Amino acid sequence: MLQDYELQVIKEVVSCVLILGGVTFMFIATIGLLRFPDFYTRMSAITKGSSLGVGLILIGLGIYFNQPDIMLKVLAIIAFTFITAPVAAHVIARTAVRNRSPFWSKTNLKEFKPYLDKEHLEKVKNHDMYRAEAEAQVEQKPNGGGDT
Amino acid sequence: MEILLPFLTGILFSVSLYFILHRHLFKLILGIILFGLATNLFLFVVGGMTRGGIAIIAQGNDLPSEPYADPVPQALLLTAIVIGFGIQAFAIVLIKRVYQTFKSNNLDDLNNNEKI
Amino acid sequence: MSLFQITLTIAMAVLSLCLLLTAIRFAIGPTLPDRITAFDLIVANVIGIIAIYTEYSGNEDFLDVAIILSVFGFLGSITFAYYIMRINH
Amino acid sequence: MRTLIFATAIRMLTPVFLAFSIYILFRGHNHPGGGFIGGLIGSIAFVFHILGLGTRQTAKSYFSITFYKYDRKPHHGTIRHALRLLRKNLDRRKQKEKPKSIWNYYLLRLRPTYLMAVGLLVAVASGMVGLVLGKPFMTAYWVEGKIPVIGSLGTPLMFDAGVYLLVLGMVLKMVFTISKD
Amino acid sequence: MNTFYLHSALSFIAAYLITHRDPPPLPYNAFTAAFVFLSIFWMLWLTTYFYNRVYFRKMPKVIAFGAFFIKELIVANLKIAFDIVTPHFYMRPTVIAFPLAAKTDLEITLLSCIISLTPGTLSIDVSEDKEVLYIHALYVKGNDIEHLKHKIKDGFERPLLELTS
Amino acid sequence: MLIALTTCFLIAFSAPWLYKWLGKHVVIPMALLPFGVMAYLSTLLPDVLHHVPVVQTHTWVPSLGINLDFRLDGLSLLFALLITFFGGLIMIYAAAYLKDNPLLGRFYLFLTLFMAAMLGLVTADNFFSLFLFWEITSISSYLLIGFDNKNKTARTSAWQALLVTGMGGLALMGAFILISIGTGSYTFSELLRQESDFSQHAFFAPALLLILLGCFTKSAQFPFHFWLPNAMAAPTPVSAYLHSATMVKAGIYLLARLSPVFSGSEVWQLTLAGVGAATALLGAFLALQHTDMKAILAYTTISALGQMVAMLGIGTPAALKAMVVYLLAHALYKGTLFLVAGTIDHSTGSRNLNKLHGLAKSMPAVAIAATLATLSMAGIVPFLGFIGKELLYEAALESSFLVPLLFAATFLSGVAYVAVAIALGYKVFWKNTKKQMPITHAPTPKLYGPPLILGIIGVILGLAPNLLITPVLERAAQSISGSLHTELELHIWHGFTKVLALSILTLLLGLLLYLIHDRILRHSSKLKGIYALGPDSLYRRLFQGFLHQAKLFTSAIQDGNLRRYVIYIILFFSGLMLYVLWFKTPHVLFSSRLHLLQLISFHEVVLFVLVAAALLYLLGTRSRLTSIVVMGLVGYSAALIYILFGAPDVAATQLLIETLTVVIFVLLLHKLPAFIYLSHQFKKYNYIAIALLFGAVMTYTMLLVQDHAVASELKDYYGKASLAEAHGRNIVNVILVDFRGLDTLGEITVLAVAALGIFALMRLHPEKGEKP
Amino acid sequence: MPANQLLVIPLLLPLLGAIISVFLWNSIRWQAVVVAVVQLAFISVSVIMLQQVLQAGILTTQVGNWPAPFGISLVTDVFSSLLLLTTSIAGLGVFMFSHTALDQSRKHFGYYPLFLLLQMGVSGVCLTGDIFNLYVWFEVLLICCFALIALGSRKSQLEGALKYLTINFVASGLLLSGIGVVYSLYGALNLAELARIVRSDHPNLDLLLVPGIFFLTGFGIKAAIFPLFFWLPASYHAPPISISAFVAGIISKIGMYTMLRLYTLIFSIELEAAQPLLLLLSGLTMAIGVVGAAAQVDFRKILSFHVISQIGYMLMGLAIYTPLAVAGSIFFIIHNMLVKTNLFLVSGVVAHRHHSFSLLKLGGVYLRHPTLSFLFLISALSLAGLPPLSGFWGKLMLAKGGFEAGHYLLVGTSLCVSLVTLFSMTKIWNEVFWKPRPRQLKQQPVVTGKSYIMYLSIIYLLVFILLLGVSAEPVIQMAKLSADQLFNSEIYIDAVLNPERAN
Ligand code: NA
Ligand code: NA
Repeated sequence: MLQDYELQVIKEVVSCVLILGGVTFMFIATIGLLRFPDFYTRMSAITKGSSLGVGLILIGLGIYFNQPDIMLKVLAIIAFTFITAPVAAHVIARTAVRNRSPFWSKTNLKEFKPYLDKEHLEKVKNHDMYRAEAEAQVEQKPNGGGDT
Repeated sequence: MEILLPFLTGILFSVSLYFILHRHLFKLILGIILFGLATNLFLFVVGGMTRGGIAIIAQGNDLPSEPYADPVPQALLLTAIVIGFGIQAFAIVLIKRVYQTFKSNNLDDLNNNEKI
Repeated sequence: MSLFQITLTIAMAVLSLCLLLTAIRFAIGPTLPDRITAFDLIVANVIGIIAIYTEYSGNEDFLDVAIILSVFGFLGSITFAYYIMRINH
Repeated sequence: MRTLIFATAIRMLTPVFLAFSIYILFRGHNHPGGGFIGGLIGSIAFVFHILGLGTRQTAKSYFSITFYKYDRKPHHGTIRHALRLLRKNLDRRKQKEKPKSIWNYYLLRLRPTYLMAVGLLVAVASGMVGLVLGKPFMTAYWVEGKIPVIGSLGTPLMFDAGVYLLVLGMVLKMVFTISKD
Repeated sequence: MNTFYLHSALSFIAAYLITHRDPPPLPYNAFTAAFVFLSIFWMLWLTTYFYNRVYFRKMPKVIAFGAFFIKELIVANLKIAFDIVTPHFYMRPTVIAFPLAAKTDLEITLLSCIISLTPGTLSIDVSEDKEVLYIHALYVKGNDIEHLKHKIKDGFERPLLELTS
Repeated sequence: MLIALTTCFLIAFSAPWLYKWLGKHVVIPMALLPFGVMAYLSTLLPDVLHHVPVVQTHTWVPSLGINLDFRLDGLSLLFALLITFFGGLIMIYAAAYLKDNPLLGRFYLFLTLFMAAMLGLVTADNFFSLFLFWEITSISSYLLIGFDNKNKTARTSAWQALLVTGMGGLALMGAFILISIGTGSYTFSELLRQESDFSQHAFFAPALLLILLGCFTKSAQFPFHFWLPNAMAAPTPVSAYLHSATMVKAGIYLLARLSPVFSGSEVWQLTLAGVGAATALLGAFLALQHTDMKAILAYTTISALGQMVAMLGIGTPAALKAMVVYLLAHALYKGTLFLVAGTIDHSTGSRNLNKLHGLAKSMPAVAIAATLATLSMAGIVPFLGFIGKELLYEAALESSFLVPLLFAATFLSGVAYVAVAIALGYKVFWKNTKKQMPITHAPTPKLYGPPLILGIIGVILGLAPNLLITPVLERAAQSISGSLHTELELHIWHGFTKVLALSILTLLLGLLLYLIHDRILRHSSKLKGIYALGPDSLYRRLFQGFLHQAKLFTSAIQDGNLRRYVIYIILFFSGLMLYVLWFKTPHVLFSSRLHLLQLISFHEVVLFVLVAAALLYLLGTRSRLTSIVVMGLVGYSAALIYILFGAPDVAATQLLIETLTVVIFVLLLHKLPAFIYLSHQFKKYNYIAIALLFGAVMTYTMLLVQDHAVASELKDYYGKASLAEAHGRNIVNVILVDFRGLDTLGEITVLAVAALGIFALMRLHPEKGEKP
Repeated sequence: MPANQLLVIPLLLPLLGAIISVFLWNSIRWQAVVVAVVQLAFISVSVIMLQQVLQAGILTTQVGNWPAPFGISLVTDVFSSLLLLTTSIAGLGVFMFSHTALDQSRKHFGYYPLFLLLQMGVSGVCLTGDIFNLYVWFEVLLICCFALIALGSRKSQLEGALKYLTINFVASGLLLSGIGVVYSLYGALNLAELARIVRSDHPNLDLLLVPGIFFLTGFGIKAAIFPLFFWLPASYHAPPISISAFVAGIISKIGMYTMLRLYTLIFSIELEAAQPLLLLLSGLTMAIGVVGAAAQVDFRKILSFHVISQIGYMLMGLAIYTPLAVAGSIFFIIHNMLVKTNLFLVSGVVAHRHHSFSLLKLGGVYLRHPTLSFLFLISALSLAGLPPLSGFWGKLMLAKGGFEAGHYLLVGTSLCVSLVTLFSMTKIWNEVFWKPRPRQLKQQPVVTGKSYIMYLSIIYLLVFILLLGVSAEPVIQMAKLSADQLFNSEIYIDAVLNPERAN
């Protein structure tokens, strides 16, 4: 009996630690999302932060329940998250580039130039330039106009 | 949430109706979808809300463990959601065809049928 | 209230807060990809909340929804990406 | 949207998603899930496929079967002809043919509309079982014994399978229609 | 790959058979799962010993690679977390053009996914000729792009290629 | 009776085919029919004369008390004989009149149909079978008036006649319903048996008024007389038959039929007498204003009808006698004159009194017929018209009320008739015989035969009134008065009485009037201003005004503005609901829900804030894509709510559906035109108010219902039966596929249809020149 | 097979037919064969069912063999059997018409399966004994209508479909909410069970008006009563006649059927409170309907607006709420289904030959197509309620019921409305049939091809209309029987909840 009780306590403590860890990562990722200067850096921050966070929470959960089918589900979720998150990140990042989302002004784009040139995306270089252009566009359309 | 949800649903109804009353076709479709959602929530709210208890009989039991959520509104809701989906999908496509055909997204341009 | 319960409550609260903060990013944008990313994070947050809630209620069946969400949560991003690509080319 | 990474990932994942959807379908009677959710998952798998690889590719990979055939030559006996056909169609499907091959082929397309009809038919048929046996429409009949994962087998499960097929067909029909435009 | 599917399927069936006895001979927990998995692994190894051992050679490597990856994941995550919570940004974002040794679509995809998953790096796109992978990296030590490329090459690409070959 | 009617209807409907088959010989069966029926009726004559009404009953719709009851008494028989006899003559006449018209078959169809209906009308005992035939006469009259359908006047006149008489028909229907409710009887015979009871009934007065309305419209009484002159657009045989001899007398018939029931009422007496007299005067006056022969005849007909109505109003035995005799006399001479007018029109192409003269030479037979008829009309001895007029004078003078008016009406119209008769009989045929009118077609026997016969009958009856017709007329008068004591004896010579003096005076004044007729006509145009206030122009204005207002009204409420429709609906719903919530149901006890506040946890508040914020954001955003993402967000939040309250299946479905909706949206939107922002602009604040009202009503309803929610029996049952009987642990799913599988079947059908619909919507493009 | 099993056939028959026609997607000829077979079978089943109901009283079956308040009940009484029979008769007529009149392209895009599924929806609404199931069948019916109204994607069709969809979607939302309220307050969905509950001393009886308003609005929209009818004139004239004939002829009455069913069964106890409202609504509905019709100059639009005014008549029976008046409503529904369908078909033939629906562009039909003219005339006069045609009987019963109950004003209105109906019908006759063809259109040739089947469909329906008028007695008796059954809800409750005792 005592052993069971101890096992329970250990499980709870491990689970707590993992969950809190996971939540912390999630939280930090969220702050990153708010704080980071451009789309790409935000993307970088959250893809991992959230994946890791969710993973930790789920593992904590799996350990707490300690049942094979729940473990299986947990593994499935983690697997799916870890497969889908990078793919999604890639797709969105690629889209953002093609959509001429601005890079942070401090970004080093030297090696990216051939790509941008080839795809006729020369205008995407850094934030400041983009902003100037965007403002110019806004001036052309005084009524705002929404998206396409 | 039991007390918040009626208000939330009410807001949803208001917003959806406001959109339905908008002359932009796109807003109309948004309104329709939101109205469906609001209706579903209405059904859910009045159907009785039970925290946590799920209407699934656990392995080894013969009866669901009390308290459990009333499965009937859930089943009705599921059906309603699906039906709503069918209709909304149709509505979206319809709006797209209206756009294409009338070359306008202004609802006020659609008043030819009633002209005498 | 046991330690575990407290942990769960805290976790729930923090995740909810994350939800709100993410919503702020969503609101300020500035570009559509930003919003989509925020949306992705919201999905991840929801998965987390469901996980916590599963423990909270002790009912494993909620996890199934989390699985579904983990599989298809990114369909939204993909679709929007698809859309942006289609209109640009 | 031609992106290699996404396309490859989706190509790998689609069977997994489909398997997952069938799993959800069958466990629906005892856990969250069922025909509708399963069908949606299955159809969303195809939606991914369509987004990643295009409608045509999806239709080619999942909704058409190529049958190979050739006109029987005089010196080929009937049995030989049949055997060759069988072998080609079963075993050597992927073998590339030389330019002036005797083989030609026809495509058998599985239209989502038919999928819907089949789904509806299965659902109705599950209900008709009761009717045929003299009980009211949709009276459930169960097979004795249990099967792993699925649990008991019975007409309600068949009904759910019908729902699954219909939903699959419906979403596919819709998405094919929309995305081809 | 096929062996892996076989392995997994057998493991599931065994686990199912074991856990659905009444009373179950083994308790429901992670240890049982690991036990079953390893036993099936062992049995498979026995049966295929004489003609196909690739899978069994790779399996430890996969595990090692996984461990390395998890370590990277946590460490780098902490690094970013630090950057997030501290007021000043230490990052120096750079887009690097990573020359791919991986050739097949599957390899490229796996590599890019792993790179994306690792904090600090994000694969943006593959060039049309599948030669270059463009990676957005947050931290490039001393602006030494080559160093980063080597790190990716040695840490991720090579082990991955070993596994898939 | 039924057999006779059925035969009539059958022959009527086969007329077009008969015409196709027999060509112009179609007249033979068509004319044989009425004469055959007349013969059949004659066989019933002895019974009727012996006060044994012929009664037949055929069950039709007994559950509403409506049966095909026939009862042939004196009144009915008189009318029936008139109808069949005239019918036969008109059939023959029409064959010549419409010789070259390819639609002769249809003409016979309508005419025979009318005749059958008229026969049914006068023989029906059941209110509703009478009503049935009444309406058929209206419709066949409509079709006959508009027979010359290329002529716009014919069309509008037909329409007018139909609408006016249709209105009367509906009034009649209301009256019959009231009577049947009030008395429980459905037949006249039944009603007559209990007249005294009904007069005390609350429905007596309304039924009376409705009956009057019905009859006045049908019989062209003031102020509904205007349709009759317009109806002269019909071919002349039709005018002769319907608008002088038969249909317009249907109203008289019904008034006579119901006279025993209502005649005790003063309203009845005064209204009939007053309206009748007014109509008589008006008709006579207007007859003098026209030169078109048919118009003149129409107005004199109106006048005569007025006289008959007035007689019914007086209601004394003398008046009733006068009425029946005058009815017959009028039918004979007016029928003749119409036919004569038709023949003249047919032969000369003109009906204008001022253009016609001296036709006696070119059409002597017609001239004789016309002369006989006009003499009868003028009330000259020994024509039946004379007897009728005398009786009228007598009755008017003996009336117990309104004597001056009644007398004036009878006398003055008598004077006018004389003038008209001279104009028609003398001026057209005998004046200026030297200067012959050119005629295009010489009248054939079919054209002059019928009027001649009618005219001669008028003389014969005048000469020997008691010989043939008196018994029938007497029975008729008895039917009207309801007592067997009304006896009738007709004499051509009463001796030198006051009435005779009046008759002579009438003739003299009539001659005088004829002499100044031209002068009257010259001044008649000055009356146009008065006509503009008349009922005819009132009808036109009403008609146009109604159409105009209808158009305005409809365009105002059904203006194509979808938003307005939605607003109507929402206001209707919200208004009713507010009323109910405020006045009819217990109110929400907010104090009792305070404990619920404790249950709210942080994440729920966050969820609330999130959704609310998302909705607000949605209101503000102008980007289409962002809207969709926000929608997805709201949907996902809803799913989270479902999870928090134990509905994982619903949550999963919601998630998947939301995702798919987004996919559909996005797949469709990329080819749309640019997103132009359209603000609400107009009435934005109204919309906001309505939306808020609706939301508030729904919220309050939810709170109220939450307060009163009960535990459901279904939940327990499903909980128990799910595993034990339905072999499933997921109760929701078991409900979906087993307990309530039919819902799911319907639901998947919806999906299938949606897919098919979407497919058709996207792929099927409108064709050019497609079929409607 | 026991008689009770018959109940599911009207659902299965069209459904299976639709499935088979989807399998035969590429061959519309075979689809037509399938539809024809289904229609004939449907009529026979309806006849048998009516017979059974007349003999054995209310028939019920429990879908899935679950006992009454728990499973879904299918119930049929005289009213619903009668309605199904009428629907099936009209269905065959419309099918025959569409066989020649509808263009091939629409048939290639699923006209037949949609038509069948629409019929399935109608059957479902008529047969179900469960309030949520009712909602489901209504949605089936609606989505079929959406699809059919939009089928072909002409401008007016799209516009009509959008309006139809939006407003009916709102209606469905309100209905669904109402169902939620009902379930929450009374814990039941089965109509018989609900009827039993509202007749017991349930604590929530004073809240019955709340769901009552939801249903009044929801079904009021579907039935197109004032002021909720606006979608109808916006959409019913838009699609090809083969579609609008069925939609306008049948579907709007289905909403009325539901109102009659629900308000006699469940909300009868609150009807006293609602009666003034219902009287007002019925009067306004009929009046505004005819006024709208009077304003129109388009054949189909006139007919569409008349649909509304006749809905007013049907509502009148419910508002008066005496057995005779309700029987009148029932008779009127049956009459109107056939007549309205037929008139639409006539307008279709006219337009087929003369290329227009506008009264201004039509004319001369009387001389060119006498048969058609008389076919129209009889239907039109029947609609205007001239005896002995079918419209008269319904009008008579309603008027009598109204007078008996003392609603003189309403009856007066109804009679005036009937006059305006006559006006409209004769307006069409004057303009389309009598008036010579407008001169500027003379060069446009009139289609003279032989289309026997179109005529046949009209004559076929007309036979029933004439029968309904000339030998109205059996139908009136059945209508009265239906009304009796509606008024004695105990029979219904017993038949569903205690099938043993009821037999
Ligand atoms: Na399910
Ligand atoms: Na089951």
